[in-house]
Amino acid sequence: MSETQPTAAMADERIKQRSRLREAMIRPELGGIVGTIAVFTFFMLFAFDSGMFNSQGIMNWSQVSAQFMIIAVGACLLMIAGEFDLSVGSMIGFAGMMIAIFSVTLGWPVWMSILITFAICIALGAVNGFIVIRTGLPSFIVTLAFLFILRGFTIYFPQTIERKTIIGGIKDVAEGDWLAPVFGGKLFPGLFNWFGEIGIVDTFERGTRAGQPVVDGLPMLIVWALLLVVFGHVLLTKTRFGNWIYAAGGDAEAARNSGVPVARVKILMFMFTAFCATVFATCQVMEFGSAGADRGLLKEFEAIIAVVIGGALLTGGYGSVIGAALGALIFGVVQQGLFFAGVESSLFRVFLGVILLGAVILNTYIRRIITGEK
Amino acid sequence: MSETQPTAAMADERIKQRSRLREAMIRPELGGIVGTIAVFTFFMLFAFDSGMFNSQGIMNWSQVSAQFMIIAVGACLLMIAGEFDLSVGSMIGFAGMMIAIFSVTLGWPVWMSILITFAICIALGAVNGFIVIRTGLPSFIVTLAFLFILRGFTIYFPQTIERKTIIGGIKDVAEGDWLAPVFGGKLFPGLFNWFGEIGIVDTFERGTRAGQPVVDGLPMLIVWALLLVVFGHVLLTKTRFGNWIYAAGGDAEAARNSGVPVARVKILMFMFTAFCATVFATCQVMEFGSAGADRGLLKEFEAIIAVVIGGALLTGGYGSVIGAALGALIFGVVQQGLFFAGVESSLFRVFLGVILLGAVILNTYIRRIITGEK
Amino acid sequence: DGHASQKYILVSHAPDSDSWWNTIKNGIALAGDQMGVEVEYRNPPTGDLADMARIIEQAAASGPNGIITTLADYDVLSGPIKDAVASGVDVIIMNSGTPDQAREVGALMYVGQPEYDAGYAAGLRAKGDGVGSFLCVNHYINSPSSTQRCQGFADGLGIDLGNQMIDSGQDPAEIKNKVQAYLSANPNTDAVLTLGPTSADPTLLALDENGMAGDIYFGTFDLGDEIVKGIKAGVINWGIDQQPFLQAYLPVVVLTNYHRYGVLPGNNINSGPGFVTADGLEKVEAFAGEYR
Amino acid sequence: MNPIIEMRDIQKHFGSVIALAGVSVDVFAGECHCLLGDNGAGKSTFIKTMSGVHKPTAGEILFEGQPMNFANPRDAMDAGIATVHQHLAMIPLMSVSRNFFMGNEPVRKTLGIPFFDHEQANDVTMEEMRKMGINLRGPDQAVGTLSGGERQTVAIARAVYFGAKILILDEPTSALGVRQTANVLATIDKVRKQGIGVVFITHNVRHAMAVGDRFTVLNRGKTLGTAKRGEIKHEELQDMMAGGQEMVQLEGSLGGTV
Amino acid sequence: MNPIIEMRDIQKHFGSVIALAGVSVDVFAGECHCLLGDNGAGKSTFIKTMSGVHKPTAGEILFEGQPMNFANPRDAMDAGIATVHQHLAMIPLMSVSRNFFMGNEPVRKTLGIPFFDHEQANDVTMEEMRKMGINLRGPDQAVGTLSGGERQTVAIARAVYFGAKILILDEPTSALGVRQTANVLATIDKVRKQGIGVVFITHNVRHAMAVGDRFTVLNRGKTLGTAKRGEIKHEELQDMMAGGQEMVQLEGSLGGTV
Ligand SMILES: Nc1ncnc2c1ncn2[C@@H]1O[C@H](COP(=O)(O)OP(=O)(O)OP(=O)(O)O)[C@@H](O)[C@H]1O
Ligand SMILES: Nc1ncnc2c1ncn2[C@@H]1O[C@H](COP(=O)(O)OP(=O)(O)OP(=O)(O)O)[C@@H](O)[C@H]1O
Ligand SMILES: [Mg+2]
Ligand SMILES: [Mg+2]
Repeated sequence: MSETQPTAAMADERIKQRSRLREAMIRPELGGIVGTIAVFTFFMLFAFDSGMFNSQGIMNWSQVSAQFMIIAVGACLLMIAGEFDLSVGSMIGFAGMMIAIFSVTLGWPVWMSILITFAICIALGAVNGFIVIRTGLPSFIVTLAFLFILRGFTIYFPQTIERKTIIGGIKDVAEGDWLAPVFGGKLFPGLFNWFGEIGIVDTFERGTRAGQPVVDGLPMLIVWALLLVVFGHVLLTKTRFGNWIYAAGGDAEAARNSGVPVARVKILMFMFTAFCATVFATCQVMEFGSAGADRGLLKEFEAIIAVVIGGALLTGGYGSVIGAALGALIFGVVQQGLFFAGVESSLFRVFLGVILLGAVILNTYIRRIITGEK
Repeated sequence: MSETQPTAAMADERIKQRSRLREAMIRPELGGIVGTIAVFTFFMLFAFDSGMFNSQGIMNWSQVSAQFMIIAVGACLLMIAGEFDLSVGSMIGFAGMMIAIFSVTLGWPVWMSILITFAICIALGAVNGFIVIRTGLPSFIVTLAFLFILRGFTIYFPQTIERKTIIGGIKDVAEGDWLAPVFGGKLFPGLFNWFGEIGIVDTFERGTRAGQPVVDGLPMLIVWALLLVVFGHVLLTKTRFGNWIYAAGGDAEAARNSGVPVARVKILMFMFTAFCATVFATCQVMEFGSAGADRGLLKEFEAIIAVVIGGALLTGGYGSVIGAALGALIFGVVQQGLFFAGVESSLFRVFLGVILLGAVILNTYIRRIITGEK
Repeated sequence: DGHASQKYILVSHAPDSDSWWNTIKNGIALAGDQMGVEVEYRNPPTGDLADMARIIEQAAASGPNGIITTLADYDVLSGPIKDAVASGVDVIIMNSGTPDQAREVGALMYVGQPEYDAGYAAGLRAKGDGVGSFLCVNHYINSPSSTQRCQGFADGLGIDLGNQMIDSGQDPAEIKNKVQAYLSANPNTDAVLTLGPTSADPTLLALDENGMAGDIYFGTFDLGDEIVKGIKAGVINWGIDQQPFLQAYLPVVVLTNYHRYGVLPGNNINSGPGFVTADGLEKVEAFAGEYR
Repeated sequence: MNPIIEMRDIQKHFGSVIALAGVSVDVFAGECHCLLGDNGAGKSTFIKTMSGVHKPTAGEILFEGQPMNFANPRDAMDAGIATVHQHLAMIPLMSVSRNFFMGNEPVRKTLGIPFFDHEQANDVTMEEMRKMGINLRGPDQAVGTLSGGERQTVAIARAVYFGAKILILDEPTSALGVRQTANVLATIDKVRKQGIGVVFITHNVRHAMAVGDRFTVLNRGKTLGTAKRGEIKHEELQDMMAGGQEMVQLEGSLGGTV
Repeated sequence: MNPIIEMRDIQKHFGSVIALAGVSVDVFAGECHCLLGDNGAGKSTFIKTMSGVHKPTAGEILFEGQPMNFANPRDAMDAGIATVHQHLAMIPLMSVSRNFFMGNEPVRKTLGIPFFDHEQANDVTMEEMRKMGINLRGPDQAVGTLSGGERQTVAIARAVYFGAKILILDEPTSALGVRQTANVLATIDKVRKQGIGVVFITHNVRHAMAVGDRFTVLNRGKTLGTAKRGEIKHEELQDMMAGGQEMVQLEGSLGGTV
């Protein structure tokens, strides 16, 4: 038999031609890109002179979007790996509270409190993952249980230890700590000062800080968000582990048979999600100086929504980190933009629902074209 | 060829023997039954003299359980049909608010307000279902969008119309209405009076109602719960439509190929879930006389939890209404029982999470035995 | 001597993550210790008032000597409370509701701060200070008492509430940025009103960041660590202290003495509104979030 | 004699894919009509338009001489077309008897309400499965506990039981062992003798030759023609199924065994 | 010559089901060892213990003479066992090239970090698929857009590419058309000639006879014995696969066509 068999020219005449442009446009992020353009166009038209696009306004929605991004990256990778984490919000509350209890109540050094909290939370993420893997239960149920359990402890601990459910004073104890600024600090204050001087950034006109630039540095929150997005994107698309994430979510059985360590991948992703939640919590605690038992409520849904708006498939195996980041951006811009535009704030939820639905329908259409799903 | 081919004695020697007792015990409701027994035993031991099992106490947890049951029946059938409804809680708030706005603000007759609300809510359920069917999106996302949209309107309408988020005075306008007692009334007052006289039920000691029984009738809430459970159970197990529900949830494609009208079944189940939510809301509004924008928060999860504790499969195709009802009972008894037992209230969520996890693991084990899943 | 046999249950309407109610918990705990009675705190986990009605029924069924409860919604709660009273349980209304409603449900007395009135008083005070427009940062818009506070403030100022109340949600970063967004879209706003520590703490930071701290008129309901610091720093003009400690502590004391010795004050007790300003802050500072 | 069903120039497009580019086939009562062809030739798509799963993009369906337009599988079933799909239409979590009657539940009226007649369903299921040579533990055994071959047999038994006029089998033997395959072929033979028209899809020329009366070969969405039993030889059929390409070469090295 | 792999008295129980009740099989380099047997005989279970998916309940595995204990499929792959499972190990949402290298991703280090070498992966995929006679639109085409036969071919191409010492194929031809089947059989032949041991599972005696060097028949979790090519006739093998039962009767009515 000859080594190279004649190629079976597969079904050429049976496939209608598709334009190159259309081919090029069809990518998982397309929904996110279209949505982002639409949202910015909308607010440019209807809220341009509300201050939404001056330096302060930009910083405003950037920070909100950055928050969403941090948890969206974790949720995105986990969702692509075929699982869900409904305990993200409770984990945020729990992590913040742990840092506060360790540093304020127990008086440990802040850096130690932060590191131990990271260790505890990542371990809890691993427990989540371990239960899901071992019992084969849907992660919806397992993490729903953790949603309740963690929130319960977040209320119970400070209540019994400190007799309060908001613990403040973290800024005081964090003074001079080497790790705290990594989460709560701002980068390049000098640069922004200079921006203020040359007029790129506005300066305060009244109040205690008149003359200073309105934006006096790049908050670490945004830096973390960007770092996590880049990390997640590279991990997913450029490494072998990324291929395993897709495989684990696409078909765990098939992946396992092909030698992908599915259990390890999924548990690691649960841990990464917990890591992201803890970054979120630590940034928040360091910025606001207090931890409350009600922090992080409903954040799990917001993360999932951002990821889904960004084109990921709820059932796993498909999605992109860039898309999720754009989803978070859309989410943040819409939320803040409605305030700038002066829309009755109780309608925000209605808008959110409608945008979610619209984005998902668009994404589904795009995905069907890409994957040839039926 | 002979008509009756010799039977291929299938693999008898390859199946280890299983005891008859074990066969008999293994049913979908088993998890619910075991849970119910465990929960009652527990509270009998630890909260017996707290008033939990006097007539007033029984009425208390019965009413809470009945509430859960009403939404659990809808959620159960929908889940078996392979879908989810996360908008149940918002639907409850929305329905109550509609009734209040129609009857109090607009001054329409109460019966008309109730009927129109039912029509609107069932139509919204159909919209939910229609979007899920037409777009092929996961119901998680579609109903999550409705969760936000409905809650948004529930806050927005009374806010703009009445400038408050709670509308009261429904009891006054419901006076003499023929439909209101169907949701807010009580059955057999005479019987309970007699119970009071012969001492089965305690009587009030003082005040305007001294001498009357503390439980003065069977609330319609409980009647609705029982009716819906019976209806759901019969529908699911005794009718052809019930078989279609199982089939639609087990494998929609296969069911469709076998001639089951899957789209119709699913949309009807979304409508039935909306119906149950509206019954819940109407009973609540008629009993308490007011509608608030915060009614029904998180009820979607409580319904799903009850159903899952009751042994249904989150991914559809498997479950039982009786199980869901027992799940609701367990949930109600645990919730109120923890209060009776005097447990620190912030720990309630921790217990809830642990019970949920335990129940689901037990049920999974049982289901694997029944269905021979791998 | 049988004194420890009294048992009192306090039922609140707050979701269990709401930090302000912590002072209440501490108040009854302390009163319970001091009086030698058993006290319990109950609340609906999500803040659903219908669930709260069931908790009152449950509390009544468990046969305590008295129930201390809020009257967050008269329609929902009056039935269960009347039933409790009729079944022989003494009731004191605290925190929300009005003295009239308390009498109507058959309660012994009312201890608290009527929300609308408190808002109204704050509004009058702000009007005296020259405020003509404001932003009300509502972090629990679902609950009626929050709206009453904002509405009262607007009425006190003599202006329409309109769009000046925002649904801020509970995430601090979102609250902070929403406040900033509102203020930059409406730069002529004279005053900010927050409804408790949850919204006040991020608002403080927002004002600090956008440079309006100390410049814009800032009033808040309910105290907390950061609020006290804000008052001290002159960023917050006043905090309305309804003294939740008293709302929890006094009813226990009153009920215990009533049940032991049959003595009862002849009138309702208004625990607030008391305006906390930069003067005399030390005690407040020491116990904010715990007993203040 | 007129054909029971006549499919005229059926076309079916899925988005940019042309699955069927005009296929005509008819089926007579009592015959076994074999549909053969390469992977992706369009066989499954074709029988799905026949059984109401897909609507043809163009073309006409005549059922007993009347133009028909099946809106969904129910319509086709009601008209008398029973189908065993390639990817089984069985639901693993449901019991055998519920699966057996799925979409065709027997009903007994009590108080005017049509209840699912479980007793009859169970009896029929046990009986029919016994006839096919499968002893169930009980009618409430879940399909998920059956082996692939057993499931296939349930699907066929069900189709035979309800298959009024036309029985469509899409690659029923592909996953079956020798004994089960013989069983299925015997069943086809039996059904055909009862006057039912059978459409039998297979990749195995021998299986086709064993029971087929006529053979239609599809290739890339088009018919290569229909032949009667005896008119065509094994090798010719084989060549046609493979599109006539380079079979010689392969045959050579593998000794005519495919 | 020693066998590459020797499975001794393998047992496997799933809960109350005894899937394998002691099966011994060995595979030599350069031979094609056919595993035959009825549905549910335990063929898939057996090769899954061989490829590290299941741990045997009892029994011993010797790989190149050394006792081996595969903890998971990775171990087996690393030892040189490549498997094409009956239910394909392909992920529809992923591109062909990602699927091709799933679990075996080529890596290129940049700054010491091992990155997935997409370029190499794409090139290899296109080349290997071309060799198997499949022209892809591109390496990033999703597997979901391929036909069943094409997917099967990707799976086999992948296994061949990575199949260092042993290649296991579980019913690779069951869903394939004539041409694709011929292709797969030719591939088996080619692989065997390269000195790789092939384990080939099929229900089709002819396919087995075409490429097999030895034939092991399983029946209800036990071996009925192993025969060399030429030692056993087509009919005998057929009888054994069906458990020797009543084949005569069926054969009669269907003309020896199964
Ligand atoms: N729902 C669909 N959407 C898009 N393309 C489809 C759909 N169904 C089938 N196709 C395409 O139509 C063509 C014919 O598919 P079909 O399943 O009818 O082939 P077949 O002859 O049954 O093949 P096999 O022998 O492998 O079962 C294939 O190219 C397939 O990918
Ligand atoms: N994971 C599992 N859990 C329980 N039983 C199983 C499992 N896997 C296989 N079995 C059972 O073990 C037996 C052998 O199954 P196996 O899949 O090995 O058969 P096979 O020879 O491959 O059959 P086929 O030719 O139909 O593919 C069957 O009775 C099957 O139901
Ligand atoms: Mg096919
Ligand atoms: Mg097999």
